Amino acid sequence: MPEGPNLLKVPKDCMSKRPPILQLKSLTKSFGTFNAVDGIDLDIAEGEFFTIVGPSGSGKTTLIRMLAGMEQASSGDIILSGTRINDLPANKRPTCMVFQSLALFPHRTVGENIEFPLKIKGIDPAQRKVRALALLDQLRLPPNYYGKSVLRCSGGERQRVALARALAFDPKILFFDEPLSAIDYKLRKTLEKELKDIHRETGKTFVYITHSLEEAMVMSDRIGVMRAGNLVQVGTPNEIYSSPKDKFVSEFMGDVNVIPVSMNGSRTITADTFDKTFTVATIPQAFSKGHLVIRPEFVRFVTEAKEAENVLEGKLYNEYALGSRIQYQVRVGENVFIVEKLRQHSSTLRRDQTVLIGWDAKDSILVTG
Amino acid sequence: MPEGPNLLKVPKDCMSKRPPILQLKSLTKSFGTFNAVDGIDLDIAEGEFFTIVGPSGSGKTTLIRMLAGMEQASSGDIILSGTRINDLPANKRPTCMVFQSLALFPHRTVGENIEFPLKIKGIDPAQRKVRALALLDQLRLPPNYYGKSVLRCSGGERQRVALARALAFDPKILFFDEPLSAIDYKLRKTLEKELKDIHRETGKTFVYITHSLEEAMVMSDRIGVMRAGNLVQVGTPNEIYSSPKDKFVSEFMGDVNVIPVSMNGSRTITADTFDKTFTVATIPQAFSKGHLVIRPEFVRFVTEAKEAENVLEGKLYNEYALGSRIQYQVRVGENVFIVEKLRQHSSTLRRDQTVLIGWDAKDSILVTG
Amino acid sequence: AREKELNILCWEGYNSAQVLDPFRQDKGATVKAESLTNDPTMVNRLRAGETKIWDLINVNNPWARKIMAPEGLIKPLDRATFEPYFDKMMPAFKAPYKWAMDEKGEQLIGMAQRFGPYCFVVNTDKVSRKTAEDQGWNLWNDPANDKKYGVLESDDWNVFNICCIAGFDPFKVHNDDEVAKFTETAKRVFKGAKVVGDIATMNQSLVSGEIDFHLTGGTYSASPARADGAANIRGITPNSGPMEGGKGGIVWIEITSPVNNPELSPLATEFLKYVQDPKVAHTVAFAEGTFNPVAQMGNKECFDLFTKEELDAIQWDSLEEEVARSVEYDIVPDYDKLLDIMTAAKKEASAG
Amino acid sequence: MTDRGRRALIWAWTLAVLVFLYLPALCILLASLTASRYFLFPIQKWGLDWWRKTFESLEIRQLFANSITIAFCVMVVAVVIAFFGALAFARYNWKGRTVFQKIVLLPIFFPQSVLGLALLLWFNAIGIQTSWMTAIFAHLVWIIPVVTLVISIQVYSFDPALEEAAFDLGASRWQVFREVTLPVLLPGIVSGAFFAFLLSWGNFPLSLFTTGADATIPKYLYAKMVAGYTPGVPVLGTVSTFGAALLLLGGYWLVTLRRRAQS
Amino acid sequence: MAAPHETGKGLSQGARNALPLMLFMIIGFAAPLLTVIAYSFMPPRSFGLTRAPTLDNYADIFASNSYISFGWSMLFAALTVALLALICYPIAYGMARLFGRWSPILTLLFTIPLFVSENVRLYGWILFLIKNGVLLGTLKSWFGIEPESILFTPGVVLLGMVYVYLPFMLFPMTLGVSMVPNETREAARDLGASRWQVFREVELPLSMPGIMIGLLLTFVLAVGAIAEAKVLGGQTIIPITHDIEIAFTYAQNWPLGAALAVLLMIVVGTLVMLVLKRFDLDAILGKR
Ligand SMILES: Nc1ncnc2c1ncn2[C@@H]1O[C@H](COP(=O)(O)OP(=O)(O)OP(=O)(O)O)[C@@H](O)[C@H]1O
Ligand SMILES: Nc1ncnc2c1ncn2[C@@H]1O[C@H](COP(=O)(O)OP(=O)(O)OP(=O)(O)O)[C@@H](O)[C@H]1O
Ligand SMILES: [Mg+2]
Ligand SMILES: [Mg+2]
Repeated sequence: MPEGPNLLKVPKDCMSKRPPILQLKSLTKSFGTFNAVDGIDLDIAEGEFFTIVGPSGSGKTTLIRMLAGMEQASSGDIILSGTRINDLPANKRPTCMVFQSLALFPHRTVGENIEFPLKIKGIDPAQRKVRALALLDQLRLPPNYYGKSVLRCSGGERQRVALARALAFDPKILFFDEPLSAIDYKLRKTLEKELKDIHRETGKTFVYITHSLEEAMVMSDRIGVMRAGNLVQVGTPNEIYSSPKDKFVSEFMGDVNVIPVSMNGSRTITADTFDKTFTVATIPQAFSKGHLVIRPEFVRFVTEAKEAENVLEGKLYNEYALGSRIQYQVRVGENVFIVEKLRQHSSTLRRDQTVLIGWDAKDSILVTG
Repeated sequence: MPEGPNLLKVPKDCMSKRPPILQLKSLTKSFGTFNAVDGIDLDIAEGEFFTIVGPSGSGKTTLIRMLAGMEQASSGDIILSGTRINDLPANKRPTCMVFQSLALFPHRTVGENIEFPLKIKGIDPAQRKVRALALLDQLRLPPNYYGKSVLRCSGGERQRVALARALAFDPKILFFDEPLSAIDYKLRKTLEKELKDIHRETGKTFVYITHSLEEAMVMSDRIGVMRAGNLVQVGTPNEIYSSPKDKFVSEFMGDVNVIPVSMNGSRTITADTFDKTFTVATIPQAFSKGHLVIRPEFVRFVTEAKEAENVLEGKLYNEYALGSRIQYQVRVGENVFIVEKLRQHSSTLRRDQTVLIGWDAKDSILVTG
Repeated sequence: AREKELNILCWEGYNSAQVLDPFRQDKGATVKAESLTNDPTMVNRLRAGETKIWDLINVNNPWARKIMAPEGLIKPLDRATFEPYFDKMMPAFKAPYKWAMDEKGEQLIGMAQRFGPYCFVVNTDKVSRKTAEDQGWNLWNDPANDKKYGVLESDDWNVFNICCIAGFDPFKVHNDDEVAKFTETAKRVFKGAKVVGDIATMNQSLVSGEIDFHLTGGTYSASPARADGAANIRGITPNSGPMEGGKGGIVWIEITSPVNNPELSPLATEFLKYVQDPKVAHTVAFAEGTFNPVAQMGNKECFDLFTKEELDAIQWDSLEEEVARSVEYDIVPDYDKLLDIMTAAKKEASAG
Repeated sequence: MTDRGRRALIWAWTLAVLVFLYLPALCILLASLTASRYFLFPIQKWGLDWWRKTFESLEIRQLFANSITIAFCVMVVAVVIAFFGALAFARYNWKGRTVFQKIVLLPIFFPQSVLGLALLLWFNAIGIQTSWMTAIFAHLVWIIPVVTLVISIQVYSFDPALEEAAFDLGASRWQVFREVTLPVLLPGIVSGAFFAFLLSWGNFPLSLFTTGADATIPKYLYAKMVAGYTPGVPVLGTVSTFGAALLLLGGYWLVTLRRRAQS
Repeated sequence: MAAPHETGKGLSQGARNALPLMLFMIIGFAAPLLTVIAYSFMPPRSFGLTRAPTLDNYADIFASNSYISFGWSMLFAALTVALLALICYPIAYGMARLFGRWSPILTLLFTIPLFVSENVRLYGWILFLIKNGVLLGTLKSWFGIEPESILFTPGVVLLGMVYVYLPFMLFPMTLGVSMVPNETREAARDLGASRWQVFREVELPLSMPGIMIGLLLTFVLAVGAIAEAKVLGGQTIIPITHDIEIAFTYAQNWPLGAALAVLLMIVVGTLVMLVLKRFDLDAILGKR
């Protein structure tokens, strides 16, 4: 198992000690005979930043729509602070959702948008304005935006208005459905950080859907990976990255080297497509067939076979500079392996040169899926 | 100057030896009094993969629309293989553009789309079909897609159909206006590689616009950075990354540490916002004020001041795992520095711990802009 | 150029398939007929320049003689060719027939065919024929009848009838008192009306019992209902009234004239001859929409074509006496003024 | 109220309104099937006599011919003018566009009977005789704007890059138009044509004043209704209801079939 | 068409495409209206435009009781619009949001009656409502009761107008309602709004452009209505268009009719201009 860095997040035990604010018990949503969400069990702790990732159509949106009360669960329970809320309509739940489209009210000003939940609660205009201005301030929007039409705000500003509106509602849980995916790269980076800061400042529970691995990694306390209506794996970003439960999860989390392998009679792991035996740190119980997963940053160029526990010989095929790091593609027979290095490592490699690549047993993962 | 890795691309000299296929001479496009493209000079070599990057509104689209003949140049020359083509309409130019929307003809099948330019040329149906099937094959689309409606193709498939259609036209130069920006991350990665392969196979000249730094880095022979209608810098990805001409270019190419600095009377470089003097490898001629740029992968944690040529003391503020690498944010006074490491480096750092970060003179760049 | 086309502007009947189709087939011609339901509009169309379109115009008796001929909107017919037809008509139409001649009595300006008394119609189940004939126009002076009657939307006739109800002769110049009486009567009549509408509406309303009787109507309007078996629907000519000689009814005679069209179709005269044929005359009388007596019934050959039911539908039994109790349709000299008053009255009634 | 209940209520209301909409057509159908001239319900004597008479009549055939000729010409001219109008309406950004859009809408927002009268006076003033040709013109005044709107809706979703792409791939202006613009906008053009034809077919207020001696079916029906009513009127009414329904539902069915065939 | 060389000279692409339509509108719409206006200044009962202009017709109108007809027309148009708004909203909502694949077919069903001449359809109502008609005849023969018919009353005129103009309200309204992004509804609900609050605060204001177009269209058409009052109302009320018709027919007074038409045009035109000015047609029609 690769030795992950000691991340600076709130310690895990601290998180799990908190009472769960939201509990899902075999939660299911069927459309006709098709289960978009298929019996999910999950506890989300108070104050947690929980991110859901998964391929398109895996049921992420359907899941949080059920949680927010916009979709009726087909079976199972949604328990909020100990009370079953399945039958509570969206407007009665102390939760709030930020949509990908943001769903700002285009016919209203920034101020009116933010004040909307307060107006609904029947708070008087003067107080509403005070609160709205405070929120503008909290979200680093100038106070003169109060009277501005939301249609005249830029993408990032709108994002903040949507967040301010949700915060004005003062929900216990905030849901986000890919709120940043339509925004361009640079702004997205900024907003990711801001969102994280808001999470910290408010201490509210965030449940967040994203397509972007990086977003999930940067922001979350825990990540849940969905596939076909199920939560395949739940864990801290580090756990998900370093100990993926199966090939699907591992591949989902960025470029990865995957070798289909089988267990031989002699309790060794051999590649299915080429003739090679691998050493691994641990072999799961009753393992017979599966994949060996090695992250590209754990693969290195070696000069002699003994420099690493597993070594393959290949031809250097391609080299890509991806900003701060460089990826090398090495062709080993029919397979292409990826080796990743930080840019500062200078190299004297040439295309089509024969190279040896290697990794240590502890840096590879054996998965059944 | 940081010592870049020796990249496996076609050697630069080889590229410049080829005759330029496209030459732009003070090419300008004005809309009213506003110059969207403002006197650009550029040579593009035959067979080159040239990428244009730049912020929104910098004139990228306007530039290639002029090159493709969809927009009339206001002044300057466009010279294709030695002939001035300013006044040639788009349908007479041996160039072809792939639009962001792809602009596939929705009322036609995949085959009909690909055959369109052949039909226009008056090639007979049987031959057209042969060519279309060959292109389908080249772009790894199954032959039975020939009769499929383009509306029923997935994003990636459509992409390929658009490319096949452009290739069927057999242009000398292919223009691409952010062809992948609407496609999701995983598919984009695959298509980037395919596009690169096609470029290699066909040997055609590609001129490519993208917003994505990574895309530009992975695919291009050269990158041109645009800003406000001008080409700020042109060079190989490596040059642009390692020797940005100014702060704008450096920041455009990913996360970066930038310190505003000035030249002191004593020919030392000192920070403007805090009290610190830096050693740099080279100081540009007549430098007086500017920025010191250090890429995060060149910054490292040190235990003693003497371990690096430039050292700062700060507090560890945050740590993000971005897939294969980890970014640390270190607060030095009011500034936040980013340190990037590959994931395999394990660390024992704790939040708010005091740390020393350092880098070497050769790894920093001094820019005037 | 217009050998094979013919355009007729007419009252309902001449535009029906039964009348036109044989003619079309016979002549291989394109015949277009437009039917409008009032004389002024038709005459107006010619005035507005449509003389270039139409070949024949079919309106009530005074218009040809008193208006269209003097204004040059119609052309004379060849007397030698057409006068013999009058000889086969009923005795009253003996040539030279007044309404078919110009004012000077020199030129033949049209042919007569359909005619009929036109006063009002009652459902005899509700108001007996005797009561109706006796009471006459005073039916509308009885407040008890409010909302029991309808008014046919035939405003020129309504002007006549309201004059009759008010108790004076419509076909003369009226003094201020009469105008005042007219105004008052018009308001009252329209206020008391349950419905104002077209013939179909009147008949449907009579048949289904919505109304008991309606103003303006006679054989022309009631005959379709009678032919349909509703013998209780009957056109009434009052026994007496304010017209010349104490007459109580008004009778119309249609005159069909060739339009003063610079390119008059030769088929125009052909058609006029065609409808004189006994068989065709019978068809005209019993065209699909409204049924009417025709002058050609004076010819036995023609009369014999009428069945008992048909004669009953056109109230043949009392036709002679009804015509005898009636004056002939004429121009109202101050029609414009009275019409404006009536229109205003109608609006006022609608304001509640 | 629950979602389900609300849903059911809205469905029920919609269906009720539809029944309301088709009730008169049903009564007309009944009236066409009686043997007697005036309608009494329950019907005493049923009969198809009036249907026979209607179909045998040369008069009616002539009317059909008139109506179809007019509607067809209106359709062709309206689609051509409206097609370009729609491009100006929705495709190009040009200086006069917003004004143009409003001008196009004006005739739609105008009482048709007044428009018909105005046209009659206008023809009269410039000495043009009314006939089926003037009727075509009159119909166009009202129908072109409608068709422009219908086609515009399609044009709005048209990606101009398609034309540029075709042009870029070597097509001439005309080829771009024929190979790309026209076929891509075809659905809009077809629905525009449907609208043009049917609106002209059913139009009464404009025809009333502008057809001259060439009556159309609605005008004839009106004339027959006010005087000379026979159950031929309901027969024709029923025929035109069924005709419109057949045309529209048939067209829709064909479209869905084609769509299905494509998948 | 691809516009690579959009040069300054001549007309722009858009103007060129607009040209045929604009020309047509000038001779087919503007000119006739001008003719009407010109006629309205001719002496009463003249048949041509050659006489000296006069204001007599307008004087006559203001002296007469034409305001009654105007009043009826406005009142009934307003009532029709109000009723239609109430009737159509739930349907428009259903079409835009609930009916899914049924909504195209329902749209067609609502469209079909548009293509059948109005007179005939109104006649159908007579057959339904008249004594011994479909409704009362059925009541009589099945239940033996004989209520008075409601035919030829103002109420039936209203029914007729609602009936005839229903699609003209429904379609723009459906367009309007479908312009409301579903997510704004959900967002409002999620932020605590009750159904009614969602409707009032979000749904209604956002579908307003379509609704306003529907209101305007039906109002204008209803002001120009004539057949309903004539056929169903038995002329118990006389709308302005009927006045105009009388002037052109029985009264043989074209100039008077023209003057009435001009007044009607002014009312309608002002209203249309006022409302259209407020809306961005591109947003209403183009947003898909
Ligand atoms: N109202 C619905 N009726 C029928 N099927 C639905 C409905 N809503 C969602 N689905 C189906 O449920 C599945 C899950 O959809 P969902 O939108 O939750 O996916 P997702 O994970 O959010 O995908 P994406 O990443 O594309 O947003 C999909 O297959 C979708 O087609
Ligand atoms: N037809 C036009 N009329 C007026 N200004 C225009 C026109 N086309 C482009 N511009 C302006 O020219 C500038 C450059 O536009 P261009 O589309 O080339 O930018 P870009 O670099 O492609 O931006 P993006 O990354 O957003 O696509 C912008 O400020 C734009 O507003
Ligand atoms: Mg989703
Ligand atoms: Mg661009």
